[in-house]
Amino acid sequence: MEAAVNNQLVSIEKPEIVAPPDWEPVIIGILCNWCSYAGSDLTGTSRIQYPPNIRIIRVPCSSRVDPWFLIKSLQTTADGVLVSGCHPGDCHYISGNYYARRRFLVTKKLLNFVGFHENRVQFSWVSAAEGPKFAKVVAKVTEDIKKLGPLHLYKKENFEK
Amino acid sequence: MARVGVFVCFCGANIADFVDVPAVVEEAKRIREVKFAIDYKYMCSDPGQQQIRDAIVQHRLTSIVVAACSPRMHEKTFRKALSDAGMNPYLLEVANIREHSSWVHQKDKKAATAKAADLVRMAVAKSIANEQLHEISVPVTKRALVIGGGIAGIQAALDIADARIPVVLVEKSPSIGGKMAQLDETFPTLDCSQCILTPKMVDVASHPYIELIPYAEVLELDGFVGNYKAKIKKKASYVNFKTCTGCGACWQKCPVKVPNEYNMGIDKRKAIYTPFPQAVPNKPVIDARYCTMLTKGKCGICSKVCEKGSIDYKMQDEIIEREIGAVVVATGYDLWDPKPYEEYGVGRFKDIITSLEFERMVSANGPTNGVPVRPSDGKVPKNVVFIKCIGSRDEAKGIEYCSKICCMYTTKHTILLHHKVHGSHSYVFYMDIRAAGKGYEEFVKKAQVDTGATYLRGRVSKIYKKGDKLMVRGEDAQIGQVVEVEADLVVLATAVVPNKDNPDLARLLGVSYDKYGYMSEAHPKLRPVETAKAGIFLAGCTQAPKDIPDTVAQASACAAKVCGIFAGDTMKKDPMISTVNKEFCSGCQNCVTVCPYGAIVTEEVPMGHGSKEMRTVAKINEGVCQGCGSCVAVCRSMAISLAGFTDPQIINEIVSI
Amino acid sequence: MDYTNQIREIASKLFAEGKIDVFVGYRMTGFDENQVPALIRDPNEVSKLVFTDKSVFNLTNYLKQDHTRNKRIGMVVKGCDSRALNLLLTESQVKRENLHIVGIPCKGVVDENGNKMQNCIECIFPNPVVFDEMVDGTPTGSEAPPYQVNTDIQNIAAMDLVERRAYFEEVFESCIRCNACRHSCPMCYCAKCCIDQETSTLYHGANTTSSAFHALMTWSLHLAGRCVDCRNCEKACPSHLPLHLLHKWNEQVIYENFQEHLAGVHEGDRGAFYKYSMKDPDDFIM
Amino acid sequence: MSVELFVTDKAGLTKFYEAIISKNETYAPVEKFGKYDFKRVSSFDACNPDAPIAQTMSAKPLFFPRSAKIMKYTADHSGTSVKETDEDSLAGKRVILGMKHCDARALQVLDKVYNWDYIDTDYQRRRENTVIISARCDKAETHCFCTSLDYDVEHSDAMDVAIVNGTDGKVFIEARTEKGKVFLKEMNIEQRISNNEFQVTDETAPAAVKQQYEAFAASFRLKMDYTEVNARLSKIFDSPEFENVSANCISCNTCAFVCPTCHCFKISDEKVKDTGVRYKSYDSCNNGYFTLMAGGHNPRPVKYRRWRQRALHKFVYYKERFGENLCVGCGKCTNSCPVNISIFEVVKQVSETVSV
Repeated sequence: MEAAVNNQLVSIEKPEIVAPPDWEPVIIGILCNWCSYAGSDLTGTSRIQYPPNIRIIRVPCSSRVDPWFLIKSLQTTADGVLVSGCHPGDCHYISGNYYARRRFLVTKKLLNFVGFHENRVQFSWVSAAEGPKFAKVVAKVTEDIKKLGPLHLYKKENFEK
Repeated sequence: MARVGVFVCFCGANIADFVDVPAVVEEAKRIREVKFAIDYKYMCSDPGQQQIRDAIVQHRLTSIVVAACSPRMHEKTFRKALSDAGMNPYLLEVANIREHSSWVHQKDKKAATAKAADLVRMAVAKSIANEQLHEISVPVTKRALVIGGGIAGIQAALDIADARIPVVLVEKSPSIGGKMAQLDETFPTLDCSQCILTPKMVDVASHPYIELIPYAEVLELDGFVGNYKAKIKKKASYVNFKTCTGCGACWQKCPVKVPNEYNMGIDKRKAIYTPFPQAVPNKPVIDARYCTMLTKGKCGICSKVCEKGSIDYKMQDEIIEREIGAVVVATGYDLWDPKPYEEYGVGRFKDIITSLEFERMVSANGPTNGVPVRPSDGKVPKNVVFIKCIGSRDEAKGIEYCSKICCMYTTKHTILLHHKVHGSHSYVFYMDIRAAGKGYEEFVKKAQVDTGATYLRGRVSKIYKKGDKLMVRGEDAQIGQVVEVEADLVVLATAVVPNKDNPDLARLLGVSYDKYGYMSEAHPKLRPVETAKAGIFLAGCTQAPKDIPDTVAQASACAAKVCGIFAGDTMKKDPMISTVNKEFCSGCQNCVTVCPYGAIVTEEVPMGHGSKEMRTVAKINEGVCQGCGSCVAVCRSMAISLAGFTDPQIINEIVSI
Repeated sequence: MDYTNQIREIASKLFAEGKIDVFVGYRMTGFDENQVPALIRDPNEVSKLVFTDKSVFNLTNYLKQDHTRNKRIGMVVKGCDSRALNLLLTESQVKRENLHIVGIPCKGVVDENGNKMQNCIECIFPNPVVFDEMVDGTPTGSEAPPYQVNTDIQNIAAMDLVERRAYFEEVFESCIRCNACRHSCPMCYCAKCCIDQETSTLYHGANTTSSAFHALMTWSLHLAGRCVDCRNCEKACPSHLPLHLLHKWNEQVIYENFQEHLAGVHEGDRGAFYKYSMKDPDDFIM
Repeated sequence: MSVELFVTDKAGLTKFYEAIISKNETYAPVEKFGKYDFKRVSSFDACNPDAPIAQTMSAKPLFFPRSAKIMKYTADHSGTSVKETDEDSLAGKRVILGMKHCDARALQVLDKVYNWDYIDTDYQRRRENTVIISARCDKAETHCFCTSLDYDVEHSDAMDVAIVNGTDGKVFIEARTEKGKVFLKEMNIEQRISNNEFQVTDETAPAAVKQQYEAFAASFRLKMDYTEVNARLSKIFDSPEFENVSANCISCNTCAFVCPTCHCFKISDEKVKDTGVRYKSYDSCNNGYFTLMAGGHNPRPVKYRRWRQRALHKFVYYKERFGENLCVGCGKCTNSCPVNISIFEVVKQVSETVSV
């Protein structure tokens, strides 16, 4: 499905929803404290630039991320979510990211099953040393979400944002 | 009703150049709960902190948001400021508007400002759900367990014991001393290894605060920092150490001869033996694999010659328990088996030996009385080829890392050869000479001059036999030619690998280990002696290859860490850990399954108020919990919450963007 | 499939031997051909028990009720029920010593129209995986067929994104948030369900499409790797929502990606989310 | 000749329905996942006014929505300000087709509570602006017991226009209320008569309608005198029988959510950023947390007490206060119950433990 029809940005899941001309996606980034948050700090200290759509939430470990954070994010404020943790084997808490990985896969597939584009929720492993990678990941996620268009997840019925 | 104070930092120009700081303050003031908002040039400076302290008092604030650099930078600073103003330090939230906004969106001030305002709003929302937290104190058992009686274990045990803290030192073999006891002289000073080690071994044995348990293994370690319980298996020695005087009559008369591990199998020992003459404790043990009395029920000579009647063939393994507050792991290293180097003829040619075999031969108390000999014919070698990096830095056959000590000990060996065999000549094949260390480079330079050894930079491609000599063919990269050296003896500087028991031990201790089997430190730079499991520390080659000075330094560092834990009667701990709401807990114990630290146990509570019926619920062990939150995410009933990262806090952040 | 006589015999025997306080089985409604669960406490009422292919409801649901807790229970289980029971045992919700499990070599049960239920057609474990005694002796155990992808799932997965979104939007819109699905599910035993812990931001109980989406998604993720496909939830849903789609999809994802067994087949197996493998798929992560 | 009673045939009725749908905001049963729910319809083909009672949700949500926004609020530095909610989408003039007489009757029962104490103006407006067109059932379903209850099913004025199937394919259309009369006029009944779509009835018509009712009344499986039940139930608050009859219940709440007379609700907020919405949504007394108080005390912690409350509220307390049973005998709860608990049977079983 083409997201942009006649230069109008529409929601890929609900083409009847058209984005306002100045629409900018909101992306929630949930980062683990020890690797990805440190990595994102390094991106900052290295002055590597990335798109400003991401809003970062710090958690101790990717295993702290309950799938319903993602659901709640999509349901309320976000057009997309990025969760990032330590590389497999590098978890500060030994095994947290392995548990998280399983949950993420199932959550992603389930959301896709009920009609959300698979790029709405994305995951990455970013170590504390991978400042440049973090910038790349954010740029990719932002670009993906921009292509997907706004996510009006039933929230229109409740709020005039 | 929450009263939040917001403090936005310019960070000089770092933030202010790319984020409209006053606009962020204005935006913050629009939030209902924000009762005070201000900006300042350097919030972390003392006047900046003073503003926070003043505002807390003046505006009766209930939580504080500082919008500045990363919380990883100054969270502690600002927490302290809160504390100083009489506020619970955990009511602070930091909005990271420098690393996450001003520094990464330098081309778009409008977007960076909007994002900074959002980050502040999120921090405010989170802080509203913050709770007052208090440091946790955990009682500690002031006794340390040191696993491994090599130089690392000895040093750690002595340092801890000198601080008048009881130490339990467990050693796998019959005597402490470890690899260092096998060495002849040590680089770069060439002191005699035994001379500097054995006094320390004796100190261990006689120290009133050290309980030495030789010939034993740790079977289990339960509990958490300050409160471990260790199960230790004392292997049956068949000799009553209490009555044995160490006279040596038994091993002198014992008829069974077996290869001597201490001398790398070059000579024989008896089935009842002390590993080496200076062993501590200097009491023999019976090697049950070989003793004919134990295997076939025939012999019994040692029992007959023992005047004290100390021999007990019916002795069983004994399991003892000790309560422990902290653990130092010092299990040391092994040497890599060079078998994969088939092209060198390893295994086929007797005159190719390892460096530790050479070390034993040149050792004054060694099997050849300090003179190196060819294993094939017992002749004293003249031309000796030393090949470095056997296994090290070799991804194809061995391991990727540099073993760190081989350059230095090979240099030492050339000197020892030079001293012991007149007219001898050393050839050293090397990749690089890595002599970083105090006095090391000088040592190498001096040795090269003094011994006149030939250093050939290049890999050996083949060794073959020519008569009774070995022909070593290799490349001299500096002249770019293939060279062949006629050798009487070839010494392989084999790589350092972790003790083969390391992975098993790491698992039972609950410590992670890397792909080679070295135990993993908590942080490679800043926490090199701690493990991720609180109260367990690493000394020596159990963590990575090290030379003796580094090992001793790390062992002393471990001792300092252990003494730190034991400095008070209780231990302070970060309060950001999980807690269980018993009312909601349904006792499914999924949290118990996923906890990487075994920090969750179960307890029985009444069904309801005053009910006699009991139900099982989870209970977090405060001392063990490290606050990862794995349990929180698998708790379907939302009965577990992680202080500092509770569901309301995170959801508040999500819905406030 | 009619095991009425055997079940009555077993129940009488258990009461006579004093092994149980309550026997959980099925009885006729008294007004039509359908059956209702029967909690028999009086040995004289054993004659009310029946078991036919109309014995649909998964009785393990009753193990979480007040009046069965800490009682000695005799219970009739089919294959799927026994898997639920296995999980409940693993998750320490029932005490094994309090249970006397009567296994049924199940040949499949039928819906209101008399058609064999779809989950029974696709069932791999018709015989109980945990039991104390079987009616009809120990199962002869024909080879279980390999895992079968649910046809409904295939149909939905074949739709394009927009169609799927529209389909599920109707599902979430038709949900009336009565939570009958949760209450009828034997695996939902929490002291207080997370979606009942209402605050203005966490969960909220209003019956909007959005909250139904939230509740159903959370619920199905909590059951991922734990759903035994008994379809109690669908039978309870007053809006007749196709709730099994969510569970079967998760089951399929878990089976394909983690090679995990179906829920409750092995004792001590808590399900896919409570363990991990180094070899789990990693390619979806940047 | 009655001006309120007309006769037509199936085709005439369909045309009448089509006309209603095209001219009015119309709600009718629409099928989704095998279950009918009342939805706004724009064509006759999309709906089924004859949807079977067992597969149809109550029309109650059109008056008492499953979730109603009761207010919006904004909380910022200037304090908390309450805003008007959206316009009530159910307040306009509208017509409901295919509502059964029991469902319609339920609204009359609910009127009592909504007009007592606090007057719910939203509910009232919705009631006033709605014309209910109801087709009388021809045959009772398995769990129906409306005729056993204390209201006149035959002459019920709960619907504004009643439609009764006669013999020989005749369909009688009768205005039961003033609103109904006005509505029929608005729907150009005169012109339909002159078009010969509708005929004015003769004096045999009332008898035909009565005959249909008698046949209907005779088809009931369940019959019981509820005046007697009311009296008996009022005496047995402490009956241990409640524990027995509720043993099967799995507290799933379905019965309350599908009941056309249940009207318990809870209040919940949803807040995003600084804007919030407050909802009033259905709740069920079978829910263990229904009576949980903020202090932690729960007066009905066990199932049978909640069950007793439900039964007694329906047949004792409401009757005492408002003179009506809080039950219309539609059988929706029994149809939806996953363990086939029949409220009729349960009440019968409990009440039989005492004599009058």
